[in-house]
Amino acid sequence: AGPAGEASYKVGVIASQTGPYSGLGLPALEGMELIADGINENGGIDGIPLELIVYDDKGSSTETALAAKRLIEVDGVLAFACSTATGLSHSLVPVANDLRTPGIIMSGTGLINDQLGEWCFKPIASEDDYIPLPLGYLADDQGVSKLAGLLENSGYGEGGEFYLAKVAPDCGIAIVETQHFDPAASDLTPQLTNIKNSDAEAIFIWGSGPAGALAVKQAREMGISLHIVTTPAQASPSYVESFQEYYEMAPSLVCLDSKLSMWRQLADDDPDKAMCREFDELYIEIYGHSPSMWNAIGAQIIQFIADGLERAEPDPTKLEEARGKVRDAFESTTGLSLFMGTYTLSPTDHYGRVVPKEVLVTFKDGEKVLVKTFS
Amino acid sequence: MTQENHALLEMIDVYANYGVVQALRGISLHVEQGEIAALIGPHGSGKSATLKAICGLLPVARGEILFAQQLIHKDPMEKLVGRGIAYVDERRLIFPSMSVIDNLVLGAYRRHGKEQKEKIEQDMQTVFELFPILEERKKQTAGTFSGGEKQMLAIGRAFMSSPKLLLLDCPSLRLAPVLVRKVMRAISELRDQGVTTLLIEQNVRAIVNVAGRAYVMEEGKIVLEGHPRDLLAAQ
Amino acid sequence: MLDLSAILQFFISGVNLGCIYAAIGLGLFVVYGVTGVLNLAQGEFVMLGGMLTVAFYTAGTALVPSLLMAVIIAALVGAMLYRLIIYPARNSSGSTLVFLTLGFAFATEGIALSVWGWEFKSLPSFWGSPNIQLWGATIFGQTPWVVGTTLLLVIGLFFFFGHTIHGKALRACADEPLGARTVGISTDQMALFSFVLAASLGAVVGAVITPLTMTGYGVGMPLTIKGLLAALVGGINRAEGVILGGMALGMAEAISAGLMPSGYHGVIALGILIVVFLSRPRGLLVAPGKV
Amino acid sequence: MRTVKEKIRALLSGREHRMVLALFAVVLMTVPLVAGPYGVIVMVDVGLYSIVTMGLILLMGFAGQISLGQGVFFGLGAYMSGIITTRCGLSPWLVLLVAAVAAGAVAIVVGRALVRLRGLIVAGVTLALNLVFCSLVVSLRDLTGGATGLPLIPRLPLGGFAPSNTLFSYYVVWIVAILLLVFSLNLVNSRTGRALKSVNLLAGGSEDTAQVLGVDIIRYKVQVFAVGAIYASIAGSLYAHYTGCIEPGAFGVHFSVLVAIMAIIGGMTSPWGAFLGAGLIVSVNEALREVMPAVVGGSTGAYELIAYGSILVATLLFLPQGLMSIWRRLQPQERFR
Amino acid sequence: MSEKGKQRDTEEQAILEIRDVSVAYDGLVAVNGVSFCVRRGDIIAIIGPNGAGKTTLLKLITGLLRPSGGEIWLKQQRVDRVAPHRIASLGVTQVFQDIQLFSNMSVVENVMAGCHVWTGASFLSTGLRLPHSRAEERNISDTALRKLSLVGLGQKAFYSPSSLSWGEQKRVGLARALAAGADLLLLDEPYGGLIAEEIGKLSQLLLELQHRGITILMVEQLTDVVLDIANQVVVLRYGEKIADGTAAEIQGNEQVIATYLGNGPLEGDER
Ligand SMILES: Nc1ncnc2c1ncn2[C@@H]1O[C@H](COP(=O)(O)OP(=O)(O)OP(=O)(O)O)[C@@H](O)[C@H]1O
Ligand SMILES: Nc1ncnc2c1ncn2[C@@H]1O[C@H](COP(=O)(O)OP(=O)(O)OP(=O)(O)O)[C@@H](O)[C@H]1O
Ligand SMILES: [Mg+2]
Ligand SMILES: [Mg+2]
Repeated sequence: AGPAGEASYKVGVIASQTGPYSGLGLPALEGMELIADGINENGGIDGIPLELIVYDDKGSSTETALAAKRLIEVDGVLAFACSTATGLSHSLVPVANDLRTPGIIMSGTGLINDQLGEWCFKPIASEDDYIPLPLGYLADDQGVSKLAGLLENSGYGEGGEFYLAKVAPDCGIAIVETQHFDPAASDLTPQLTNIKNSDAEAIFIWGSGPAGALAVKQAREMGISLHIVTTPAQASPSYVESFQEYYEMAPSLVCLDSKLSMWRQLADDDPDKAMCREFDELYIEIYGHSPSMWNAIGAQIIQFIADGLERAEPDPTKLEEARGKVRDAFESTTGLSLFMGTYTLSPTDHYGRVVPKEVLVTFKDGEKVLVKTFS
Repeated sequence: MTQENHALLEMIDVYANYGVVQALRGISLHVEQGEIAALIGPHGSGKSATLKAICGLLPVARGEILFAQQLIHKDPMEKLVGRGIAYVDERRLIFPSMSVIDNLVLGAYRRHGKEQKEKIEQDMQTVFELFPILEERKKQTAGTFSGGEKQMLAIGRAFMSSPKLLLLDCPSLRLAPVLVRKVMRAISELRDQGVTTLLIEQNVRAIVNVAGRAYVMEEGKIVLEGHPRDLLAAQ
Repeated sequence: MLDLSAILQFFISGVNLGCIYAAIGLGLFVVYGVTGVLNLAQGEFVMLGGMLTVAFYTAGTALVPSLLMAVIIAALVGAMLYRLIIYPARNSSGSTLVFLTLGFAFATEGIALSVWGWEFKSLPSFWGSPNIQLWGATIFGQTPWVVGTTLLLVIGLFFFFGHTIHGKALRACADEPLGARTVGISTDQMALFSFVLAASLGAVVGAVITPLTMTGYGVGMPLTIKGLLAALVGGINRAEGVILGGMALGMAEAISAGLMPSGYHGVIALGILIVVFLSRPRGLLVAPGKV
Repeated sequence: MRTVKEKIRALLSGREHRMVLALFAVVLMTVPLVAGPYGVIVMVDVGLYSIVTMGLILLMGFAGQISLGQGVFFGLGAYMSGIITTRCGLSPWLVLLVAAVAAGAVAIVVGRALVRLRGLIVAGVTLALNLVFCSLVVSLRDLTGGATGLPLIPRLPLGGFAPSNTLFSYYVVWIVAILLLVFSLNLVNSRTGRALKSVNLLAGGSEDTAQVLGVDIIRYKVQVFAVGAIYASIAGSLYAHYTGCIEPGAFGVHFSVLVAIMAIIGGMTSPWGAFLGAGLIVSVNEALREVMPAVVGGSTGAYELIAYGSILVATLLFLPQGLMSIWRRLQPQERFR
Repeated sequence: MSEKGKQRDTEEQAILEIRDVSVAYDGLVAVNGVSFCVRRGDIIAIIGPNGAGKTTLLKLITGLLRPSGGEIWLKQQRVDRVAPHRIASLGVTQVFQDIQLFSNMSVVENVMAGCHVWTGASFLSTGLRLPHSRAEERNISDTALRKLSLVGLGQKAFYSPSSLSWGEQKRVGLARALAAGADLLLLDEPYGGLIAEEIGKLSQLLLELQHRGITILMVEQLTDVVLDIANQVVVLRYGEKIADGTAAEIQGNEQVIATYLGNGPLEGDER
């Protein structure tokens, strides 16, 4: 499909639909499609429909790069988004910069924030922004001063390790033990034993796949009753359901999560409550379940792009000029409030989150309970 | 017509090919019950191909093969074993990573039932008498056998299926002269017990006193038929 | 820091992992031992066993019937793999056959993804078997089931292949297929049987390990790789070898995860394995005569 | 008799291949003129895969040594190029050569250990090596950038300037590929090629016979392992400079298996098979990307995977000897195979 | 003749000398203290019952197997610890009992592979087709074709070996060995499976080779033919040498008759 004659804003999407990261890619894609459909039902952006062109990255950076090039060269997209693991999306940076097309990266780690170049943007979340929330909870609310990190061997885990070490001292916490696990690990008892035998008072489990959830289960089964905090992936409904007993064992597990999934428990004066509620209800209507964190990330990426397109008013038939305009529009995003944060970007800051919106949750009787928000 | 008048094995105008190579071009032959027959001829004349066609390894393109008055040329080889045809390939095809005893036991794979058990045991003894080395080296892995020992094992294994018809491709190959005599004598003894044999032999002299009939093959056809003694004289 | 209970815990973890790897390796062994084909779809049967059991179980069926149905379906899929893919190509080279099974594995994975989605699923421990505390170490309730299943499999296979005429006939098929036919063994039926057997074994293993490891559409290939390493390091020609190989791999992983510098244990575990490979060029246990 | 003699001569002198080779080169050089920019992009990938696959064909198709670890050497080339050029600022071209030599040296050491192994165990060890390599890259984070990846790798320069990346890469990759093809063709139709085939235990060789005929089997096996590694390393270096950012996932077992699939699908009896295999697999991928959204719509990944698996199966069922066998079938007088 | 005198005599012309060589396969002694000498230009036959260790002996000579005791001297060089391909380069080659053609090469390539030992183009020079390797290749193909026509298979040069009948394969194996240009040729049952007229032809060929100065060491079961052309016969049994001499001497040896030839009554005591 070459650039079609009739006007539409073409936006490319590269998502992990198969392979080891499909647990991130597929839900994000769902969220993206929801927003795009919503925009088009309301007459598009300034009357021009938004067209998503979706490719699978198959969990390979070579495929990711190829898909991006195809989007740019064949499909003629104005911008593209990529919902994959750090390593894969990292390899898109040179593609976007070479072919002068805005690329929106949604991988989790802040390690690459300063390598984005002129054409890449990363309006998501960066560890150093949100780590203070769980660490603050541990230090201030639970009196923990010694922490063990249990980290996934991945780009995501590397970000966690780097920023934990960076931020912990500020929160008055010492990292006394660091253990690693493979994303596909099924038995974490050796690592947990080492943590058990250290003098850590809490465990930070940092992972994106099922191994993180297994770690929670196995720790509790081994009788480790330390505080456990985890990254958002462990709050996925399927894990919560399977391992309810262990998740709720005292001291109950605490997970990072987003305001979106906890909107009911937000204070009524919370500025994001209405937005979250609206999206949640819509999501349930369309898909029959509440949006997860990755659904929300997908959704917000399209919102971010739509915002840029709206301000840039590019002429989709003049590709090169249009891409430049869109890029400039992204750079001048100001105070855009999305699910994961409020963003103000600039030519020197392509990350630009000014307000983080993570929350901490715990589990009780099969329900998530809000523990703490940024305030 | 009585049973005895029928040949045990009959090939009628059989054609068979290896891909584009015509290996058999109209073979007709018959082997009587209780007879030892031989195929002789130069290399590449289709002797091995004839045996393969009989036992179902080489698909028959045209013609018929009858075994005990039944058409068999469409049956797969493993079925024919059950009917009483045993075949020894020129490559022997023993099971290299299995022990000698396992090789022999598998020779009797098609013989089921309690009453067979004793007979199998008996046949095993017969094989051991014929080739004592097989008994001595029961546990040896067959793949490490010497060339001649493998040949003995292959013949012994074929015998273990208690065949009515034995198809032997060059049984004397690789065997010491004393053993060749022994094998030939064993085949004669088997004939006396009613086992029919069709074998390939390069050396007419070796079968003069054994075979009752010989076919000379050339280029996929049978060119001569007669008692080996006469054929030898004709040469 | 290192106390005995920690060492014991690493050991238990090694046995647990080792049994999982060995059990998958046994499935590879069954097919390889009969047909000479390395079946890279073995892990997919494990996945199917787990996913199907979960599917039936969550639909309200009791555990045993769920497992049985899963095994039956997996066995049918195994039969299909043989009939539709391996049989028509039976005269091709070994490497062609290996990649045929790989293609099948891809397709199976895709189908599983489109049917069940990407979510990981779990089962409760069988009949709520309780965790066992042993000198400060923990044995998960499901672990005895995993170890027991593996032991049963290896004993069964060892006996079947080593001591029954049908088992020997199966081995003969891979050893010298034409020779097997000359003694009246139907190599075709035997091969079909081996695929069905391997698929059923895989499915049982898949169901049994799900409470421990969870299952998802994509778990097959990583498990195949582990099983393959286990089978090769131990000697794929013998059931005992496969068990030994699985244990070696599981132990290496667990002990290096426990004792070695964190972050490098992946390198170290496999490094140990490579050393084993190189010091025993034919595998830990070998069938004599044939490589 | 004369005809036989002539035929052998033609085969040996490479005359049989010369015309095809020239045509192939001409077609390749003109591809950028007719194909769109994306076609060129895809062809760069085909070229890179072809180089690695060609090495594997020499190793597996000729010498009969299974390797599920070509990713190691592809990765070694890429990381050596990436690390040295970003840290020391040496010329990428020089580093490419250094990396190839180093990969060859590593392969000689590894190969010496591997040749003692029997049969499938080699597959197991190479697979394990590949897993070790990836873990190592992740673990040596300070050097390699870990799982996050190594960014900012410079482009290949030409003279004083770095030309338009894709087109330039296309020509570099394909010129290298054709040179290596010529080298491989020469190799297989020679004394060396026969020595390699004679030790091929996968397809009709015999080590005992080879040795009795004077073939130093260890030397040949180690050498061909090194050659395969050098091919992979060259491709890896080119890949690193082409993409500008590398991460360990690109050199995993997934890659090694993909290359093996390409070798099998292409046909392992000739180096030409590498191009057919890589070409087919990459085009199937691209075709599915193009077609599947129209067929199923939305998230097509799962269906692409199903289709990909089915195409793999179907191709191998119909052409068990790989695509090369079509060409052989077109030559009626050739009775061999 | 004194024992000493005889030894000195043979040493001068000996191309191969086996001295008290033994080898065992886990427990089974396959060759046990065998010694004999092969004079340059002779045809020497090794006979003996199946499993006597004949093939094993050939393996020891070609280096495929290392003796556990004893020495093997080839052209005044001790070779029992030398790698097989090095022994081959000293001018020894073998045709195996089971031929073992390379089925991944055409017939002519098989024979060309036989030329490996006397050529030397390296990996790099064949890959780059340096002039030296090109000339060598031409030489190889000429030799191969000559040898192939010598055994009457010139027309089947491009066939796959597996499409040949057993006898044809045998001839290719011989051509391949001849292409190696060795001056010591080891043949394991060259006559096995040949028909009468071919037997005559092969004998003639072997005699011709002998005439050209090639030494032939063969293992054979077809005793009458062997005894016809062999200058020397060694008889093995249970891995031990039980007789060594001219054909006439052997034929008169009662032990040999009893255990091997079996001219007498059929009850030979077979191991
Ligand atoms: N697998 C095969 N593929 C193609 N052609 C074959 C094959 N096997 C045999 N042939 C050809 O078929 C013909 C008959 O072969 P066959 O093996 O029956 O000969 P034979 O009489 O047994 O010879 P020999 O005495 O040498 O064993 C020969 O021309 C041979 O080249
Ligand atoms: N790898 C092995 N392991 C165990 N025993 C072996 C091995 N190889 C050979 N043997 C035994 O050693 C003995 C000698 O074998 P060899 O092959 O030398 O006999 P041969 O004299 O050539 O006999 P034939 O005439 O039957 O070929 C045989 O009994 C054989 O079974
Ligand atoms: Mg024959
Ligand atoms: Mg022998």
